[in-house]
Amino acid sequence: MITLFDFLALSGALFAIGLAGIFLNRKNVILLLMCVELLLLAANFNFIAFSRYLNDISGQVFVFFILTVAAAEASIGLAIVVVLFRNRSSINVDDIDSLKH
Amino acid sequence: MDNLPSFAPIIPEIFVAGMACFILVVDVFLPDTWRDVTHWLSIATVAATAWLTFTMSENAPLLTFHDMFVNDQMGNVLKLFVYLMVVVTFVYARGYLRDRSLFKGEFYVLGLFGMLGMMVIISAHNFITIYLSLELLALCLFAMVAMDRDSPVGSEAAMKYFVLGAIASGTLLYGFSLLYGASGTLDLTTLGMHIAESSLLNIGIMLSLGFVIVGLCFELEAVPFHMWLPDVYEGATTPVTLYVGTLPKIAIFALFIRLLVEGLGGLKLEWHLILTVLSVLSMAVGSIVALMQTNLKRMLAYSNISHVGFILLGILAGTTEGYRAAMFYVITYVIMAAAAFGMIMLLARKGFEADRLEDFRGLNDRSPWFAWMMMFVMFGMAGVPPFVGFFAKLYVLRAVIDVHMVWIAVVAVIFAVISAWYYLKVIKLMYFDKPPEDAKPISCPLEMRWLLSANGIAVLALGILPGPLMALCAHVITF
Amino acid sequence: MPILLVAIVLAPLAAAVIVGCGMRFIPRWSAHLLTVLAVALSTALSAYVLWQMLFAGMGSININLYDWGVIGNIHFEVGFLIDRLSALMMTVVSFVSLMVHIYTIGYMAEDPGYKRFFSYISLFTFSMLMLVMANNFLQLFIGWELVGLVSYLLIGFWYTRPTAIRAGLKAFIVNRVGDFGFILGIALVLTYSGSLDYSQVFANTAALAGQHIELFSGLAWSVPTVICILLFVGAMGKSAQVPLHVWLPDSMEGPTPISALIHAATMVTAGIFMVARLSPLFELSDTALSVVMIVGAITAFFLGLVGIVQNDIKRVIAYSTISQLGYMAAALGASAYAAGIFHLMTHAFFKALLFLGAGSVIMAMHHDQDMRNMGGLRKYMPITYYTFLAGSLALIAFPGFAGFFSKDTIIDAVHESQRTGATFAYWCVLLGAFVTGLYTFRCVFMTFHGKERFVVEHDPSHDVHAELPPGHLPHAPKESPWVVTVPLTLLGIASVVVGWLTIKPLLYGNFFGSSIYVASQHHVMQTLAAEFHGAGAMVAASVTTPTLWLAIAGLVVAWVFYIYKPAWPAVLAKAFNPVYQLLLHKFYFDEVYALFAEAGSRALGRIFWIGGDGWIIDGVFVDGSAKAVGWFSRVLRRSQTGYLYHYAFVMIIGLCVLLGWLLLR
Amino acid sequence: MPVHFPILSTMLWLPIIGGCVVLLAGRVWPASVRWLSLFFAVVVFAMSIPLWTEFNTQTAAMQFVEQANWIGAFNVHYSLGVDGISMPLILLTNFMTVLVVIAGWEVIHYKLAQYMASFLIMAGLMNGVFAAMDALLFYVLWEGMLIPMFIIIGIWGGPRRIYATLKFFLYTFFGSVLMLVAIIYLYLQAGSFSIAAFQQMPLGMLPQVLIFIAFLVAFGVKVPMWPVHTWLPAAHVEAPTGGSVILAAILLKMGTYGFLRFSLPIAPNASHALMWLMIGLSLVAIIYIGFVGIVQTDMKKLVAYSSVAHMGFCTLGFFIIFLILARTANQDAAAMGMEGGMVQVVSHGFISGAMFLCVGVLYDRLHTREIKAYGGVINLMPAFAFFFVLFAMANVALPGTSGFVGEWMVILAAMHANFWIAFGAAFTLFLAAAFTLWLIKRVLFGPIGNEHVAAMQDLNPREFVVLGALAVAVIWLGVYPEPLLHVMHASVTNLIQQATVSKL
Amino acid sequence: MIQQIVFIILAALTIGSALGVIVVRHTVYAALFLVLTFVASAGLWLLLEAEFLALVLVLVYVGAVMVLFLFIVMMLDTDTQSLRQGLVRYAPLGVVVALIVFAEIGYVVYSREMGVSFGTPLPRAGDFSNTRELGQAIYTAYGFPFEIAGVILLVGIVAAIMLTLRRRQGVRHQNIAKQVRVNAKRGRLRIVHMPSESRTGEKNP
Repeated sequence: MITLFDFLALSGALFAIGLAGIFLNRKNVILLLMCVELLLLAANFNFIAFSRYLNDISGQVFVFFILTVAAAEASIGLAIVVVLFRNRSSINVDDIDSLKH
Repeated sequence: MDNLPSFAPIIPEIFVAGMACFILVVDVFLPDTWRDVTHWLSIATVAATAWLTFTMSENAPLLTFHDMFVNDQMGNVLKLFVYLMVVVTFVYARGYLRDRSLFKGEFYVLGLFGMLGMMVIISAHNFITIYLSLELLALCLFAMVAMDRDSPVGSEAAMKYFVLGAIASGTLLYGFSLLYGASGTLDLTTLGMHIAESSLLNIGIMLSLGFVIVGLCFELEAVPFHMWLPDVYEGATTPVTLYVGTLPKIAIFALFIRLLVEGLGGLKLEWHLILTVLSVLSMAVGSIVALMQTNLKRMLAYSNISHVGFILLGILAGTTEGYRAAMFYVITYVIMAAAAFGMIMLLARKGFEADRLEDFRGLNDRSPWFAWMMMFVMFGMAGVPPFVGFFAKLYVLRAVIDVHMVWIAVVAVIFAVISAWYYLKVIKLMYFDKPPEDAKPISCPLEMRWLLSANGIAVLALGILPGPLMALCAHVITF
Repeated sequence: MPILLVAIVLAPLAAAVIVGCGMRFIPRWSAHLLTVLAVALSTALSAYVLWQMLFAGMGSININLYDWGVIGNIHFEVGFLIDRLSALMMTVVSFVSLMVHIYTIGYMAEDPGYKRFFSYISLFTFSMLMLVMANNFLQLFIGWELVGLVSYLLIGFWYTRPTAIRAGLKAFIVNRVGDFGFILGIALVLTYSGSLDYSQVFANTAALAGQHIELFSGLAWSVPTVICILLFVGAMGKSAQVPLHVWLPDSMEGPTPISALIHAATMVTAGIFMVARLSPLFELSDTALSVVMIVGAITAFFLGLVGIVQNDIKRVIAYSTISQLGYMAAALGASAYAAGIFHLMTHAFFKALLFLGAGSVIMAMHHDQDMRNMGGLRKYMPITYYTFLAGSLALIAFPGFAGFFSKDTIIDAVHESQRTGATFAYWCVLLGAFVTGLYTFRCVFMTFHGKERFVVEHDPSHDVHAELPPGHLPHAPKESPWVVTVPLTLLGIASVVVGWLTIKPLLYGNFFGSSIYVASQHHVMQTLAAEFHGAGAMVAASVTTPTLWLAIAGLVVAWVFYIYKPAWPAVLAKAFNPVYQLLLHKFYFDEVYALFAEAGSRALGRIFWIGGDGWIIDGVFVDGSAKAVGWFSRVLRRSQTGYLYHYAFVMIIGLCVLLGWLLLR
Repeated sequence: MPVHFPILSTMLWLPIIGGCVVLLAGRVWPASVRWLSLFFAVVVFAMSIPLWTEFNTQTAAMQFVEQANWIGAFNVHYSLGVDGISMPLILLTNFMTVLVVIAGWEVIHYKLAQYMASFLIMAGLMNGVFAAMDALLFYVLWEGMLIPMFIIIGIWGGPRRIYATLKFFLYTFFGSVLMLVAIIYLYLQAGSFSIAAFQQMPLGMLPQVLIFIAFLVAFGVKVPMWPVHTWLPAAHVEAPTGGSVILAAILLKMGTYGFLRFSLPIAPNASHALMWLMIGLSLVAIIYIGFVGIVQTDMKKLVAYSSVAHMGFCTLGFFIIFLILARTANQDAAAMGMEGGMVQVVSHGFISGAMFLCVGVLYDRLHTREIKAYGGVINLMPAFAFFFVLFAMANVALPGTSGFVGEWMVILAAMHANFWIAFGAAFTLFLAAAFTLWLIKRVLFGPIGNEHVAAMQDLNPREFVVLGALAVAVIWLGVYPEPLLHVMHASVTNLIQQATVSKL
Repeated sequence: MIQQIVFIILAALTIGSALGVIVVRHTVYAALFLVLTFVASAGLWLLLEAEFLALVLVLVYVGAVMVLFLFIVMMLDTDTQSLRQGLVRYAPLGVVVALIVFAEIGYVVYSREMGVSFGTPLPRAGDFSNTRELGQAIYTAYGFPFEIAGVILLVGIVAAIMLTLRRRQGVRHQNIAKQVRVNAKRGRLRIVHMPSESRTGEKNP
């Protein structure tokens, strides 16, 4: 029997992987955006699982909005990446350190 | 559908959304020389919104749209201050942006949408509304930070802000999802009731509390979730810094109240402790790191962090007086910060940012009046009476001492002394040093001069007569 | 009567203020005219008061002028207590002061600070009168300090001379050390008797006597003893008793009239006066009186010895003054207050005379004070010589001169005293007589007799005021003008007759009445009174006492060494070099003080300043904490690396810790 | 209480308004700045005289009371009033302000209007501090006063002024924020910020001790007491003459005033328990600083250190009362100690102000404060020398000057408590004499030091008036202190009453 | 039982490909792994009977957003360096942090108390349409958030345009109206008198 907690554990793993990815990756900014997507996916898993096991549709509604927002967010994120690349000719995370201390 | 929800409480939001779209369209067809139309139209919009909010305000809280939106007195007052600050930002920004060929409609449109986001945050009463409004605001802010497309630091700041903001919103969302699971609801009131009922301290709720607080504290810029702030302050153009760095605090304060007090009020004991730690950390890091900054905007960023520590003091007290104090602190802090950034914009010229501390050297020789204003602001931020910052600190200290946390009050005042040090450095530069040889006279639009003066004087006037504002805070926060 | 008394005090003050403040505007002659008139008025009125006391049967007067400060039952007042003791002192003080005023007209004639000088000495007269007329400790202290101030100003009168200003500073500070004890004594008086008014304090002596104070744990001291010793510490400062005498020889840097007025006749006797005035207190404590006697005796003998080797004419007289003050203190210690005051009076006359005579000599020598450059002056300035001689004879207690009566009485009194240390004191004062004879006549012989050791430059081209090497004079010494010689003569006459006239009433009559109290068991003066058969008889009896012969022996030795065989002193000095050096360096008091008090306190100050304030308080705590915060700031700043992954890492760590804490608690 | 002219509000606001007017005049009509400032200063001083003449010496109650609501949410009132303790200090403030304005007449060339305005504003704030009956009002004014002082030292100060001002500000700010915490605590206990309410409220021992320590830090820094005194020499050395004068004459007094108004009546048991600490610190200040004074080479530093030592007498006088009452139960002696301390407060205002003005006179001529640079000044400046010696004598507490009164009374009172305390206090007799006269000796006396000294001019009429006025004050207070004591007496008796009634 | 097997396969696929996202060498691979993660997740969502969202995930996310990602990756083409550089050095730390977070979440999951009691999911009725139910909720109770979401998308558009659309300086446009308006005699032709220049002047314009 698949229980709610199996899904929760799965989402927890996704979340952890997303977080680890964010600071493991030191080269490409776009990969950071992807890791953020993983985080959102983890949250979505939770919502859907709970929605299912609570027999409540609102969790799915939330996911619907999250997907919408994530799309918009991704577009802005990628736009920023483009701007960044134009300015610096690099999207290497190691290079983005002119603002510090 | 059987009946439509009441639209009355939400009229200001609708108006802003509509006007923002209208301005977006109008702006597209305006030639560059007519950009002032956008400017004044935006200001008129905000003014009209203020009028609407004012007329729509009712004493009793109104819930609408299936309890997703609440219109209450606290929200209205906070919104009015948001409007005020948005207008201030727009007025300050005009000359600055024009000098740098950034005087474009997008700034105003995004500013208005961001304002809409803040309005909705203030009124949000459901996790979905909270999340969406936060994202609305955040996306506007990301875009605004990156607005100066040709600035390498601007895009870098935007990138950092974006990534960290996305992590924070992911974390917040994860927290929301767990809360949803733990309570089966997305509504704050229901959640509050649920938590109050479940006498057992639920481990799942605890976990979700952790995620939620991380998300919230990121938005409020509390240590250790503050790392983006100095970079964004420094990287963004100054009007954007003003907008990004200070205004959202008003909205986030409302969010804190709604989420932590109304929703998770039953866990006061837990978040009280967490906020205590975060507050001390914020005050410490903010006060100490700001000392060695040479960039004024960066220094203000750290000063902001230390002020956040003080705002948290009011919230962590967990009493009505504490929330009032935090609200008073937020409002007055934003007023002071606006004046500080206004000063930077006042001194800036094309090709000269005036964001280094050095740039304030000898201001008293160049313009005694504005040196005065800056002095008011700096002493105000340092918490020296009779400026309003003092009363803000007094209010929060009172709140924590009231709950027998004298030790944290002592810690707070010690950090206040340390932070006074760097504010004094600014005053020292303005008054005790000679202006640089190549200092040019200050040139800026007249309306900005007047507004900035009013802003500076407000720092003093609110300090001499803090009563009305305090009474207002006391009037709107009654739980 | 009160107005009269106020006039006595205020006349010199008014003159001082007018002359002092109007210094730039008033003509030169008005300075001395005003002050002399004022002091003359004081003298006349004082004499009148004394006359009234002695012959018109006026009782003592105790009046309060105004409330200086009132705190509940504690009244600080300014007022006068006029009894025979104070009346006598007023007369002596104002008379000597008047003489000095007149003398100064001549002595300071050419000095640019002429008006200032008159202002000062008038102010001094005021202060001294305040002191002697006081009816309470506060006013006593006020006068006490004010005379100290004027003394300071006058020693440093020639303010361009580094030695003079240094001497002034030294005098003030050493006096302040004395005042340190004095004020503590006064404070104890207030504490234990609840008042500072003489009459009330004296009325309560019985209550005071039984009390004890625990200064060190477990060691109870009798309160009167502590009070009296502390008060006497004040007297030691002002009256130059060992070891606080060091300022007096140096004070000779001041103009000679000052040495006469302040540092011989009046101010230095304030301590003696004070002890006599407070005799009801001192009588309560045998211990304190023993201390007084022993200190006085040591001063009398040992500092007289120092006088033998000095070459500066004024310093010799200064050491003689210290020595004589020692005699007075010894008398007080023997409960022979009257003898002490009597010696005070006679000493005032003859010591003023000696100083003024010395001043006359110094004028003649063009302000050269070294006796080695003098000699044979007798023929140039006869009036000075004879008056000086009279003073010297009085000083060595030659029978018939004023000093004889007073000093002999003192020696007898000490001899009679049964107090602890009396035997030691007796030997000191007795041998002191020899020493006195020696140094006094050494001075007379070196100055007035023998070869002329000065050189008179007859070069008319030499400017009169030009600097000449020591011992070189622009023209031959000559007798001083009348303003100098008249006071000399008057004082000379006084030095001879005053003893004859006053010994009987003052010592053995009931002159002082109730103003001096002697406990019945301390009957020294009664014993002496029994042996007293008149002044003439005393003179006649003196040939049987060792005192006279010792004094004469001193005189003879002086003659031998300085007239008969002038080479011997050097030989002797060589033979007894350690002793000679010891005396020449005044028992090394100055050196020790310079090392411990001056250098020591500077070293301590530097330790406190640089070490305590600079390193510890500022360096470690104030700037140290600022530095620490700054260091933290720099370090924490580094944590803002600019790398996105570090920022994220901090956030995630925050999240982890937060979650962990929430779950584990 | 009859309706009367709001004299205390005038004292508070008129100088501030005057300051703003002067600032404005500096832009519009610079020539008028001096006279305008003098006008305001004199008017304020003249208007404060009724405080003295109309003062009822029979009562310890607050007089000339004004009351209005200020911050309703906090129950804060704008309430002003004076008693025998604060009234003389207000007069002192206004008197010194007049002198400072005159003293800055020709000396200040740079930003004159701002200079004058700073002093006027500060005068208003200081008047307010002494008149405030509400703790928050007190605190606001207390802190607000740091600002003009900060500006004064920083703009018109010497070469190391930055260090000095920062040190001054942060030191004092640190002290007072702790006081703020204590005040808030008291407010929460009492329900109002009224100082009178604080004084009447019962309080446990631990809170009392903590509150006392918080106040001690605030007031101790201001007084300044050893070991938190090191800001004072730095600030004095760098401050312009006027700044030093106000700093020494008034600012330090606020610390002692605070002890009387807050520490003693609010935390009497703690004051009693910690009296040895206070007495010890006072004695350390007197002796330790006395030695430090001896080795100073900078005139202002020397005077500054002497201030520290003299202020030790004030605190000694205040806290000796417990010991006196414990040992002898002699109320009068206790009152003597306290009044002695307060007379010392007033008199030190005159004397230290005068000393700094004298140093300023020298500085204006030679532009150095090094003692070594002088010598033989009396040859050229006899009138100045007269005043300098007079004030130096007052500084060493010579009878007949005001400096004597306080020290005399405190030493006499201390003897009632303990012989050794009086013994320690009496050290000042020769320590103060040593460093003050050493200064006089090196600066005034001796042959003319160098050619710079030889060119010095004697006092001009303006300086003469300033120093003369102070000389009159110093001598008047020394010869006849009774009027001042009389004014204080009722309040002091009441204060001792309050301080000795247990609040536990 | 089949459900469980499917779950295990899909879950493994999700986790594995998510790991792949963060460890692969090339950004394009990472994007493709992400696509795989989404697809596997969509499968899992189907298991949870969230059919509409599963479709949306594939259509919108994989179809649009991931393509956008890939597009940008290709466009910027910065993969000169391996993504794995430094990975090994920081991997232990990453693993530790990830494990901590996972342990914290897992601890809660393992404890199985979330506050409300979860029953087994109700079986759906035959005519149950996930899409209809969702649509009904969105357009009634969630109308307000829906409007906000719209605004967010608008902001996304505005921002993206603002950031990336640029009118380049120096680009030659043809403005017909302007061309027509030109007065050839006065506007186009200008007679200039030029003095003859030396050759050296030509070298250094």
